[in-house]
Amino acid sequence: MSDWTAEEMMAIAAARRLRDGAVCFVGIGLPSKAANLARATHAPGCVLIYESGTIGAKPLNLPLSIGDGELAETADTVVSVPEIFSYWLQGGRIDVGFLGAAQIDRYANLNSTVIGGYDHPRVRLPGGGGAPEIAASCKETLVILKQSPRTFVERLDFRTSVGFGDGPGSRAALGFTGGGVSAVITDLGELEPDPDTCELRLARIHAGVAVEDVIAATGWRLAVVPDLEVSAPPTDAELEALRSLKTAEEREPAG
Amino acid sequence: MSDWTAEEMMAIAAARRLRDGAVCFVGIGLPSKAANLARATHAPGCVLIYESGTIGAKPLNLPLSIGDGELAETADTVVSVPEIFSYWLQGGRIDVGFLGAAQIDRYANLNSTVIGGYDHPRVRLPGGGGAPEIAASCKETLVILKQSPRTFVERLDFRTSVGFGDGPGSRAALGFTGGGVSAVITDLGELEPDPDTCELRLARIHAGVAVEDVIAATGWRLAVVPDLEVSAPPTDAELEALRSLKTAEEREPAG
Amino acid sequence: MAEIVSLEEAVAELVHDGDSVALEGFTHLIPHAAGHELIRQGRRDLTLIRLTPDVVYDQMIGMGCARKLVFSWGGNPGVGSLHRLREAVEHAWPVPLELEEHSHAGMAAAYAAGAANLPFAVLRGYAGTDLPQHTRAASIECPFTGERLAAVPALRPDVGVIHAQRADRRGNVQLWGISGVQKEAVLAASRSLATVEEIVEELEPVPGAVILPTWVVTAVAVAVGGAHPSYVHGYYDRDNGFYRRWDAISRDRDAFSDWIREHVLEGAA
Amino acid sequence: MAEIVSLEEAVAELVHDGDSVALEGFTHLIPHAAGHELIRQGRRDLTLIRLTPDVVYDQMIGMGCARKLVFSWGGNPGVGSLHRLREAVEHAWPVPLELEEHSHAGMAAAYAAGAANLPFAVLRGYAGTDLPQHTRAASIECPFTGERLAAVPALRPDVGVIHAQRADRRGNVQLWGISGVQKEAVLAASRSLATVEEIVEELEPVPGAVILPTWVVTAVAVAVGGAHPSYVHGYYDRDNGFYRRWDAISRDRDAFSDWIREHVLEGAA
Repeated sequence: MSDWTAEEMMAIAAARRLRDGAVCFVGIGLPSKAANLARATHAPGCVLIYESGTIGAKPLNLPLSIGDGELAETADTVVSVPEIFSYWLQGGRIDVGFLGAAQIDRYANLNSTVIGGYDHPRVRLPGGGGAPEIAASCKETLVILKQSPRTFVERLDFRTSVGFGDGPGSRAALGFTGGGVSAVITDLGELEPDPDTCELRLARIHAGVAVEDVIAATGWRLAVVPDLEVSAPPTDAELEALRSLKTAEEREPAG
Repeated sequence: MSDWTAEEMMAIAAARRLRDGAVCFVGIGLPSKAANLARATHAPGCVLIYESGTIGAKPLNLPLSIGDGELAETADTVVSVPEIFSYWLQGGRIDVGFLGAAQIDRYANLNSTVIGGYDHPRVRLPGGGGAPEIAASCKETLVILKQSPRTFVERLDFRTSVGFGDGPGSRAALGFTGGGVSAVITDLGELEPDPDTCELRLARIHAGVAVEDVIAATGWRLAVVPDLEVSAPPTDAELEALRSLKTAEEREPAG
Repeated sequence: MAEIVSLEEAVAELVHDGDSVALEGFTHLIPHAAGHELIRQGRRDLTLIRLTPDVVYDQMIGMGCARKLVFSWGGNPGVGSLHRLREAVEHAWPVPLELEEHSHAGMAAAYAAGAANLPFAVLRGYAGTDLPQHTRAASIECPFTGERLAAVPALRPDVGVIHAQRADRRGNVQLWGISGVQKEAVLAASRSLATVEEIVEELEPVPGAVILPTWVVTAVAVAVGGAHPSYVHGYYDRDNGFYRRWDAISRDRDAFSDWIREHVLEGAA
Repeated sequence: MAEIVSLEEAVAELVHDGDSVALEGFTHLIPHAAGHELIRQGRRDLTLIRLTPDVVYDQMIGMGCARKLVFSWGGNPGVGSLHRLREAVEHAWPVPLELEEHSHAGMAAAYAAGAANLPFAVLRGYAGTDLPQHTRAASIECPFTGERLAAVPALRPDVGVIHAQRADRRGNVQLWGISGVQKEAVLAASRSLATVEEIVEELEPVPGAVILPTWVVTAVAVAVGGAHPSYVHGYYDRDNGFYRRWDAISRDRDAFSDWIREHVLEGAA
């Protein structure tokens, strides 16, 4: 099973970023999949927090929604939604925030609100949900999304969540306590902010992907770090763990 | 047993002020005794809330402290102290606040902080505790304390809790949502605020007490309502209920 | 004291055209039955408030019950878009829908402020995003540190509607599992309705349970299965298949209207 | 992850002279054993924070551990005055004690703000009383309604100390019954210590229980009977006789000193 898809590589690369024991505020979908993959592989002690108020959830099945019953049943404790956002997220206790988005710009600002104008959008997206404050308050934030000129844009249609704002100094000026985006994991590679300019640069490329492809899939002139690394290909253990992550239904399909 | 003490009359007169079903925020001591007497007599449906977060406590024994275990065991629910003060008291859900004090003035402002100057007090009292916001936010507040020139003063040494402040309009100007003090029950009679001036007047006198005695026990020129009533003497049922209110220890003394 | 009445009576009594109404339940205990009763009674011009407008609000919006939506995340969880919501926003069908958009943290803080009878809530957020240009939010300065923080106006719905596991005969309501913002939605509202799976003699204590005393609830109505297709912890599971099927049903105006007629309007009250 | 250590180690490690320390527990679960360990280790110049300084703070203040007290009600519940506190305030014995006085509502809101990493809390109160002239409070205007409300600075103790029924071997702490402001005191503090009656394999869920995950607690120490003369719901009752006896003991400097020597200093660590 040494064959894998770009999506699998993306989930595995994201999972690798979570260190064991990290307290992780997880969005549903890819972030939740990557976080649960980390729990199933190198980070069994990772503490998963979902915005539904479940702290220390240990789902056996991949949750379909942010508030699946299994999250509450397996949690160390369940608190109210006002409390999870005030005492826990804003309280500055979360190591890693894990987000997706519809658009991202060079400063890792995110759009999950609208495509087109706000008042007459071409596409009305679900909106910010927990993302804006996750991006503001977590010690670091990981972003996971597929890379294309439509998603990696020169200019966001709407700034839903702040990465590095307008560049160096923006976060401090906004009074944000969290450190901002530490990495963007895509199906092509991994981007990290330049420590000086805060601009996202290609820091790691997935095996079998050409740098030109990544640059072509980016809506701004993507810089590449001098010492570009190639991500280690998925191990059999990682692929096996990823492929055995299933929703309760996938395990026993409902009638 | 038609004989009774002035203290008993005070507790009974206070208890009579609680209508059945009223939601009552209770301080420890005389207020708690009067509220539990009301529950034991005409107001079994009275909802008792203590600042320890116990909502709907139904103690069989008279609690010694605001946080006796029996209050939690018999409560409909127990919430945190921040919640009892924010969602429940400040939320404007409490019908009656029940307070004691060391000093009271003509506008029913209360002192439970210091006797003498604040920085070098003659007597350092416990302080406000829950009283200031009980007096601010309950729909009405009942005050119960023994009457003497030392407690009913022309000028408070410290204003801990606001009754009617400096007179008509004060509460509104302070943005208080509650109605203020509706009655002050003492060992001599019952005082009520003049609807126009907000000044406390003698509205009811306990059986066997002379108006002169009440005036002499008041540090300001106490006005008396034209149609002064005499409080109905305690019924046997009231006295029996009051005298059978006991702390757990009084029932079974510890070794 | 809460009155124990039928869902039909409760909705008729508590919710009027033009009211602001919060149906809360965070993925769990979503009051679908109450939403359907609002559709059957043809409420109009409602301001619908909810962190996560999902299928139940998609249905109410698609039937033209709402004039305005106050929300922080509007999607079909794990599936995709809310097509009725999108049509209302993108094409004003069947009626235009005004949006007041917040973040979850902002909505949660605004409910908590409402429950605490404060006019506003303070949080670290909104700054640096495009949200403040399109919603009700302000900046406020800490009087001690001079630090600037975000302020949002308190939420004070006319009616708060929740679904809970059970109530006792006096109308004390008990819910457990993921409790979301239901306590705040009820305490922040002027009137409140709790639909429940059952009425019991005594509320046995349950770990993690939230109790709403009868004297803070206006009405309690039994609605068995009243959260479906959402779930009720300890009673029934989430009907994930329905959420997926809703995607196809809600894409098409006619399919949507047919479904509502069959399952809500003709589906007995 | 919380370290499970002895009370002596925990106090030596976490609490330093000059720290601000909050020993919380609202009539229930008062961390007396931790207070006695602080006395044995001779801590000085502490800023002691607590809604209801009672016997445990009377003892620490009488032994000269504190430079300042932040509080909202200082008395011996159901008995009367705290004589050591009064001597410190009225006669600066054994050392002067600075007071920062609030109301319960103000302290509770200030802890909640600290736990939420906000610099201040907003409430309806303080206005019209003499408190603002003698404490840290300010007036703040609602940016939406123009209404004026009270603001108090957040409480952010260096150390939060609580007593709980039990913890598991990983250091997850569980407490139930009247839970007061203990969660807020731990979450608002930079470091925290939980003394517990026992360490168990698994934390069985209990109705109304508060869980503090091991990763928000710095240290857990077993202290059997560690809340006496206060009580521990489900373990032992309040020793009301002691509170009454304390009145006589604490009235007299020598009687107080003798009691401390016998029961705290010589009372094994």
